[in-house]
Amino acid sequence: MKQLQKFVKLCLGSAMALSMTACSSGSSSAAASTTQTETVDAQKEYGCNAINVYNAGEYIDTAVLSAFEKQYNARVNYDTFDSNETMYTKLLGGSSYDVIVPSDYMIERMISEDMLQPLNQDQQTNEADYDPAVLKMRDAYDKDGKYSVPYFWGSVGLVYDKTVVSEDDIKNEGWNILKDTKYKGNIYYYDSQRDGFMVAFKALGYSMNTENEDEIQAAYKWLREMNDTMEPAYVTDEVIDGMVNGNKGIAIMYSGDAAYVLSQNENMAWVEPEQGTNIWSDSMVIPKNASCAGLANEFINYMASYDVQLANTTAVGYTSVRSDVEKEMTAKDGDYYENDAYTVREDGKNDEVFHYNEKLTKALSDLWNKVKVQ
Amino acid sequence: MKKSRRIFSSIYMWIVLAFFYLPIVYVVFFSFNSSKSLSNFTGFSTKWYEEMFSNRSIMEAIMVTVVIAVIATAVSTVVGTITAIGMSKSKKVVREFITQTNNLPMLNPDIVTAIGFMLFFTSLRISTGFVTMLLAHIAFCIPYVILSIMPRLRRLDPNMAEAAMDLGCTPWQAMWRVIIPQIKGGIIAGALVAFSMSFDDFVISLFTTGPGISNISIYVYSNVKRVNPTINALSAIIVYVVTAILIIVNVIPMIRDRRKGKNYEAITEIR
Amino acid sequence: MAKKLIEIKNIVKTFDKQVVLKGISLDIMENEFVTLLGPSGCGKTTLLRIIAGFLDATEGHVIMDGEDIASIPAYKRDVNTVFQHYALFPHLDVYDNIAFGLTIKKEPKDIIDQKVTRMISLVGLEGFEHKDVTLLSGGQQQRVAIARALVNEPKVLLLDESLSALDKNLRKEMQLELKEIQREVGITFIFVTHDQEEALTMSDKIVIMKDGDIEQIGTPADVYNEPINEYCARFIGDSNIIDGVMKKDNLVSFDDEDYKCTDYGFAENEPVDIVIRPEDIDIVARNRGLLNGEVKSSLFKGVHYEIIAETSSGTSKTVMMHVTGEHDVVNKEAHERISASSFMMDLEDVASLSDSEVIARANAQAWTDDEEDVSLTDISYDVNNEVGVYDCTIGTSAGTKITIKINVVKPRAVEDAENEESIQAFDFFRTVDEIKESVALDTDLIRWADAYAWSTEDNSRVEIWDVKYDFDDQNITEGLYPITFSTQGRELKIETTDKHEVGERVGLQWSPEDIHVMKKMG
Amino acid sequence: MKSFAKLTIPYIVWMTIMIIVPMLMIVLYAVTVQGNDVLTFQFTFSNFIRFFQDSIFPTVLWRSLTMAFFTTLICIAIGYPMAYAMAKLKPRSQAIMVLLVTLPMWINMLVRTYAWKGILSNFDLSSEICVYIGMVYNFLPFMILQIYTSLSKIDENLIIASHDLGANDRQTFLRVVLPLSLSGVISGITLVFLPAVSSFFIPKLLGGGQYVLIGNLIEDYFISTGDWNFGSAISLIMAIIILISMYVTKKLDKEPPEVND
Repeated sequence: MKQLQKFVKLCLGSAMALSMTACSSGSSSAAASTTQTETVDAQKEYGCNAINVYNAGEYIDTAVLSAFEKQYNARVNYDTFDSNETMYTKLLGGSSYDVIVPSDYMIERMISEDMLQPLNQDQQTNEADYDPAVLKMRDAYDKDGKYSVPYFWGSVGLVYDKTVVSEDDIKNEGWNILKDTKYKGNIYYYDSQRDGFMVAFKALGYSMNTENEDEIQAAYKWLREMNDTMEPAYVTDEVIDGMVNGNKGIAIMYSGDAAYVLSQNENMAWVEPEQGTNIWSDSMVIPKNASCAGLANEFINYMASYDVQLANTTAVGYTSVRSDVEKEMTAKDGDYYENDAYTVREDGKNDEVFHYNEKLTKALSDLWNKVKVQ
Repeated sequence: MKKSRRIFSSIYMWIVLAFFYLPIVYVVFFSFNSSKSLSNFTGFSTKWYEEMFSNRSIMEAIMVTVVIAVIATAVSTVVGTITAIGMSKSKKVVREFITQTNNLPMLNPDIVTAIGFMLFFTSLRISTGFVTMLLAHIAFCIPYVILSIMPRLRRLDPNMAEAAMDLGCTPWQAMWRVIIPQIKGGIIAGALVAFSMSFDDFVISLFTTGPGISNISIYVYSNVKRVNPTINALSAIIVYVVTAILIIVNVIPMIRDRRKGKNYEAITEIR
Repeated sequence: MAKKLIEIKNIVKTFDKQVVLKGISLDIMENEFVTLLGPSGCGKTTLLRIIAGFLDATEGHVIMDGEDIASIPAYKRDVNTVFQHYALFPHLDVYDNIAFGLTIKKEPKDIIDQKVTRMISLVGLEGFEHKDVTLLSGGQQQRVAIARALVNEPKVLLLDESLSALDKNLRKEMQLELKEIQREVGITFIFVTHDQEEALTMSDKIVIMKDGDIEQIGTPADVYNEPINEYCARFIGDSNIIDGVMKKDNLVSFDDEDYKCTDYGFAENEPVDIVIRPEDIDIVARNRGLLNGEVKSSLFKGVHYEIIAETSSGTSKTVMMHVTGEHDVVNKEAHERISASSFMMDLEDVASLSDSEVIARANAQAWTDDEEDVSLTDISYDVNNEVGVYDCTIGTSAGTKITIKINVVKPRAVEDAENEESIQAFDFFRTVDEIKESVALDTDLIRWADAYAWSTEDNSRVEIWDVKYDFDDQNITEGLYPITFSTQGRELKIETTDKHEVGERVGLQWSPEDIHVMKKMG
Repeated sequence: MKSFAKLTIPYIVWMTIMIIVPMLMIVLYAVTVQGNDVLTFQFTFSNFIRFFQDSIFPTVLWRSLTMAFFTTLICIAIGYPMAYAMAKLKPRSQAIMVLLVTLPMWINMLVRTYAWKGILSNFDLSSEICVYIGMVYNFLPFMILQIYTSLSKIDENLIIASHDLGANDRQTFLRVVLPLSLSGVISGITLVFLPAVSSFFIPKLLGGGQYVLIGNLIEDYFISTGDWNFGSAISLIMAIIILISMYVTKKLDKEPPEVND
């Protein structure tokens, strides 16, 4: 079996070599800006030279990976997931990753289930540059960043086509516009139990961390009604191109994707309803069973660095966790100047951070499947 | 009247074929589009091909697909052949047991077979990845190999091996020199089926793969959420390769037949 | 005489420019059992299919009851077919197969039931009504096929090689039964076969076909006794067919002898074919018959013996076999032995002489003390393309060697002008052991002597029919032995109830009316 | 030939480990409580009860079955005439036709489905129709080839015999050709219905997230929700229903239905 693995690695290696040469001509600024850094030999330094990274889809400028590989003479196997739950299940299924990028509540859960290993703080050098708001959120689930380094943060809101949806309706109805039959068949609903229910809870004026059975049932009913009357399309990352092309009038989106959509299609507008929303952050952690923790720590620090954060936020539109990057992006000549969706709302009085709650999660996952099954 | 019916039926056939080839032609056509769009052809360009060849994930997915298909085909063909030969000389109970058990993965929906593997590997704490995917592929390929060899073995004179041994062959020689040459067609057919099953597999691969290992199907599945014209290029290349291979395999013998002067009118006839 | 039912007028059928029927005309009467007889490819099945309506004739007409039926599709014709492999519908049982045609015609259920039941009893399948047809025996399937066709009450029943799939006993039985059924239902049967026995047994009229043409039409007795040519004679019954010359009316000659006959009307000295049926020849004492012969074989056929007698010999050539003692060469160091014989060969073959040819002709072999074969690797000879004696050395890689002579000669063939044949063979050398070990001595002798016979007419190869020698191969000793190779002479087949031993010299006798003289074919 | 019989031993071992044990694992998971270790499992029927208690799950199951049923029906409706037309061609043209029908099957199913996504994005079709198009597209070749094989195996003489016995073209088709090709239709049904019931990437890719089938549900419980026990129970229920329907179909094959015209 070892032999076989070796053989396969050899094969993959040759394919990689082939593609690397082509990659190096990539246009990314990140690749360019990191070339001045000295190269490190990962094998010598950390005893291993390959890491498996598991991140959400559409969440990176892949050029930064090749740059990292070059700089550390290492290999990054990069996989993506649809949702935190998919990621969690995949880990349960025996997949071993070195770096994963879950959301706040999932990190809370993984810490409580003893699935993560502490970071080597000596290797983490970027904390000082982080947005204090992000660090405050982090401390709620991971005091002082023992296990995690933030990656992106943002909120959930509505992207709507100004030429299709009246601004008044949005302002007046907030989340409830998703049940406005005027827009029947014209809706993208985000296919995630957490976000899906969050919208319903907030529309009904409840907390998204509720454990109250009546409130959960009420939210479920809200969703069923929405589902039965509105014929929404349940999507995940498809929503990005869908809204860039203006296929539907309204979409529930993460602020980062929304920022990208707004930058591509000027008919699109962003709103975070007054009823409140979910403020979230995604962070990088290292699972207990990581096989190359040393390099993983290095990778996390690399991903938190100025150049890389700049490249990533430019490419995908999510809000950087670094104050300096965020400032640059929203400055007059920045990519997201006057882009409503880029700056995360910090003063919404109904806004909440989601916390892991086993009972709630379980109830929601079942109910969510039932909602989608029209 | 007969003539009009023939015209009608050939029109019908071409419509059905058009249905089959529409998406294939479409994807090949748009693989040369200069923009990302899948509905507007804005100009000819090969940039998606360039991008595809420089995309490491795609190249690795192709590599994984081919390597797994080749190994799975080789192993399942050898094991399947040996087992089929063994079965032909086994007691009925054993033969029935193997046949029935082999039917399971073929009759079961892929997804059931797939989760079976997944539960099995996780319960044994085997971390999923290339090896687990390969094992799963071998496991679902072998029944097809056996299935395509068994009928040939059944048609074989049961005394064939005995005759060979009577003439001084060891059992192994009898197998190599007498049985295998006669079931060669079945073995080749089995190997082809195994290869295409493995090459095209998605569901079982999805559930048994691990970090960093994707085959073409998984890559396509996890990358179709955004408009991604490199997938058009990848699809187009698969179309080219499959078409070329099938033409080589099928048309060359036909041309050879034609040279021998058989049925000149056949090809023109479908029109 | 019966009424004319079907008139076939000048039917021509071509497939892809290939003419399969060349203008067939034939009248078929009501209630007649007609057999179309001929080898496969003669067009008989094509003709049948044209009558059935499965094929359209390229030219000509099929007239039934005075009406041209060319435009009537198969399913509307008053004609039904029993197919070669019966073509029973595997998804229907016996009853439903038979009822098929009636159901199609939407006859009332009770009528169908009545008719089918009658048919089932006609063909003797009572109790099999609801059996799966695929599980029936060949004979039973045959009966279902006949019943299925007859139940529609056709005017004509066509049978396409319908008995060929049955085994011999069943076929005999079905022949009688078919004839019986035909008599009972009283309709016309057109039967296609390549089996002359079937044709003779059942038919009222036999139509012998060849290459898309009718050769002869007649009653079984007519075609048997008076075949119009060699082809018909061969097709009907076992015959002795001899090349001869018609000297004048009532006198025919073959093998240099004249014989009386009752035929006349040929030109003087016209070459003809002569038929003498085996059962018409009697065996009498030597010199008492019309000609003498020697019994070459005698086979017991149950009621009679089938005897082959040779009345004149073929072409022959005698050669000498030089039998020598042991001449193995022993190589003690290598523990090997080698043996080979000198041989003679035709000058014409020198050019194509190869190592393996030398080994074969010399019967060279080498073996170890343990009787393991050793390959012969070292063969040297220097044979010029002219008559002479040459040395040849054959050896193994271990150095074991033997030298033999290759005697290149100009062959002297024996030519027999009468038979238009030549034969040649060479003297040869063999050891006692080689002769003793031979499994098929006649074949080996032909090979060793390189015996070959051919027709001087067209140079085609003629089989060596006989190898004669006068030694006991198991107790042969060194010396010279003559061996005669000969081709086949005139042989006559005789059917007689008396037993005669092989080698017996006998006289053969027949009466002038037993000879039937036919015109030479095309 | 005892020595050859021994050749099956390695595969019997492998088969037990790689086919039987995984199947047993599904059963085991289906009847145990979530979160158990394999060795300390706690037996329960709650997963099955949960499935049938909530109308949602049977609804999805029913939807998948009807979807597969109609897909199969459409495949027969389109595939039969196609196979029939093919079988009527000259032998060489038949070979080319078979090649043309087979060729798309060699191209990765996902790739072909993905291609449809592009085409369908140009039209405003309901997600249900899109899923049907994808399903029929993917499974039609199987149906055509099965029916074609059974049609081309029919002895030409049977058709001639039928004409001979007075049946016209239509009657011959209904009473001889159709009943004899039924076995091909049946095996076509097996090859279409079975994967159609459990298909999950076609609805996912072409259904725009609006069309959930039982396969998607299983995928969801295994891949994202992570409730493998319930997922196993769903799979088991599906597998049993499929086996039953296969059994019924096979029975149909034995007794071809009466054809009335």
